[in-house]
Amino acid sequence: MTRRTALAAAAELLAWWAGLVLLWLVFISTVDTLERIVGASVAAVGALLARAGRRSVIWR
Amino acid sequence: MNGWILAATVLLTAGGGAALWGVATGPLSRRVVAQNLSTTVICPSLLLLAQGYGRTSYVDLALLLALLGPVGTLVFARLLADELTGDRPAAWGLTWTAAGVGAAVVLVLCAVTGPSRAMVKLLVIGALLISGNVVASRALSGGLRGVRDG
Amino acid sequence: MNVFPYLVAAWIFLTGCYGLVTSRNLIHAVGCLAVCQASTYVLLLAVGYRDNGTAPVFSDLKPGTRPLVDPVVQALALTDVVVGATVTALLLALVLQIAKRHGTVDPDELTELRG
Amino acid sequence: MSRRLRLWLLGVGGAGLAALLVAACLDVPAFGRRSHPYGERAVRASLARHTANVVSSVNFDQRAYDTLGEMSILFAAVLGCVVLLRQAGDEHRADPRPAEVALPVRRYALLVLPVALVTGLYVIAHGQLSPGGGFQGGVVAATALHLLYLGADYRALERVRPTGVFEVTDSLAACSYLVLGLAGLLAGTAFLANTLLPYGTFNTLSSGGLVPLLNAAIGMEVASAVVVLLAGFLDQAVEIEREKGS
Amino acid sequence: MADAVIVVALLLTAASATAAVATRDPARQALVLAVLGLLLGVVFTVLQAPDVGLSQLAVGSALTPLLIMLSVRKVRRRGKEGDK
Repeated sequence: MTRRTALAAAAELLAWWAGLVLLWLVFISTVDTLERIVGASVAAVGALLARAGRRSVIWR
Repeated sequence: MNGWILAATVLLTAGGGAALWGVATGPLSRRVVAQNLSTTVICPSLLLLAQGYGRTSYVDLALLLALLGPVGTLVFARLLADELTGDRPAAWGLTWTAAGVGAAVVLVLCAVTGPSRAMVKLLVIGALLISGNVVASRALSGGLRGVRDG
Repeated sequence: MNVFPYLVAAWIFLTGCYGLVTSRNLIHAVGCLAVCQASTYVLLLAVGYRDNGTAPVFSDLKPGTRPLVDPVVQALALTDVVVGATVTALLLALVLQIAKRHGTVDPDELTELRG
Repeated sequence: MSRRLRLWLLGVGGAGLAALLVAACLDVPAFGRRSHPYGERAVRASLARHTANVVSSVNFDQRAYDTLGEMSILFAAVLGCVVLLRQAGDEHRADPRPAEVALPVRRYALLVLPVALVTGLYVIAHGQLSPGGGFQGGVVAATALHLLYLGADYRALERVRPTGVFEVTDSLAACSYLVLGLAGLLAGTAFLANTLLPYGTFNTLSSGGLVPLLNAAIGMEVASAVVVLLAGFLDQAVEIEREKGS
Repeated sequence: MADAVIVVALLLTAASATAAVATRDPARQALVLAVLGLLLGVVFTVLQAPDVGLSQLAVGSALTPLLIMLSVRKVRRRGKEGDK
């Protein structure tokens, strides 16, 4: 993996993560620290799956 | 009984009845379109019911349906692709009408809710519902042409 | 209105039974069994309903402000919906196994095969 | 038994059952009645333990033992499916053919996949607050994964779904439910008693003591169970074929 | 009058259950069962059981149809192989 692809991967993951954290904040009703922690970790799982899904479709 | 529940009842009677009639009779191509329509009708009525009962937590039901309803239609589009090759079920007029009803319901509810996170949630549900509905229609009308056994 | 939901549950159960007995395809029979299952959920929730009640979920409701429906029957129905789906899957797996062994999914042909 | 005789039996039995059911319906407490003694007690118990969603409290606290039974049925059903749907000796695996899916459908699948996963996890995590819980959220999260099959093809799904891992997760989640129950026993109270953890602040993520943990265990269990189940069916429907000439 | 929505939802559910039984082809029955699942979700909502409604929508909209359709496909493929 070259530097550029690593950078692209990180950017993709970060974009998904940010989007999914925002989605989580929209879903919940009251915001507190634990909610933020759980939301961030759930969004991380979602971002990983989003990237894995995209790659699995494009690799043929 | 308030106006919201009355609206939901009317929507459910008309749309649900039509979807049920379409899915239980006629050729296969009409049935899959009716199945797709049922999601688009029931999701807005769930939103109206949530508003009518004054419970924001009921909105989660509509959220789930907006996500999974189109997935269900994709299942049929995928696994009935062979049988649907003969006559393409293309009911774009119906699809856009149903999408319009969904959009109208979501926008009215947004106006009532006022700017808040709950409003953004409603907008997310509306976007998921309409895009899912349109994509499912696209899949039914030949979007999965080359699918045989994969 | 006092008994209407119970009668609907009874109707759904009886139609499901009719479908089960007259079915000519085991996959269709499993679908009819799913219909029978649905009747039990309708019955349970109808028993727990209360006029003008609302769900006993307090994330957006102050406790004690509105009459509440019965949560116990809801808990019973809720777990069974998901567990029922996996049991449906188990039955479908059995049907696939029968299709493999006997080459048919028509219950009438199966009885003839055994004889 | 002839078809005619069977229909006759069904007619007689059905009529009798219908009569009994209607008679029973007329005697059941009326629909929409005011008194629900069990419900009122369940609500009181749930509020005493700071669980906002009373249904979750009934499932994972007041009747947690019952849920253990439901979970074992689920586990056994999945086990049965795995055994019934395994590859037999006279079968082989054909490579699934790649599918041509229209671009909008594929894009939709790839976009909705993470959104549906996050929604499923949200439903699990907020089971003790708003409607939802492990059973519902687990199904949503597992269904999300199969968008890859619907929007692309089976090979894409297989790349992100190691079935073995999900089988292990399924068993681990079932065990963790038991271990959480046994923890109560070790602490000197009863099996699955919700007395171990502080009840927390009402209507926050950490409220309800043991309820969120049991909820999460069930969520994991259901999600991986559904994935394993669908893996068996997808293998059978898409990949596994009978050997030619057997 | 206040119960109109409950009556409508129950009637639709009963009708779709009848249709599901009367539809003899499994693939077409799966379509009716999918609609039945959604209508049951509505019944549970109007009976104030959102938890059960969520459960039913999650299972009924995508999981049950997928299971039935995969079984149908397997049985049909099996039939085709047998003809060869």
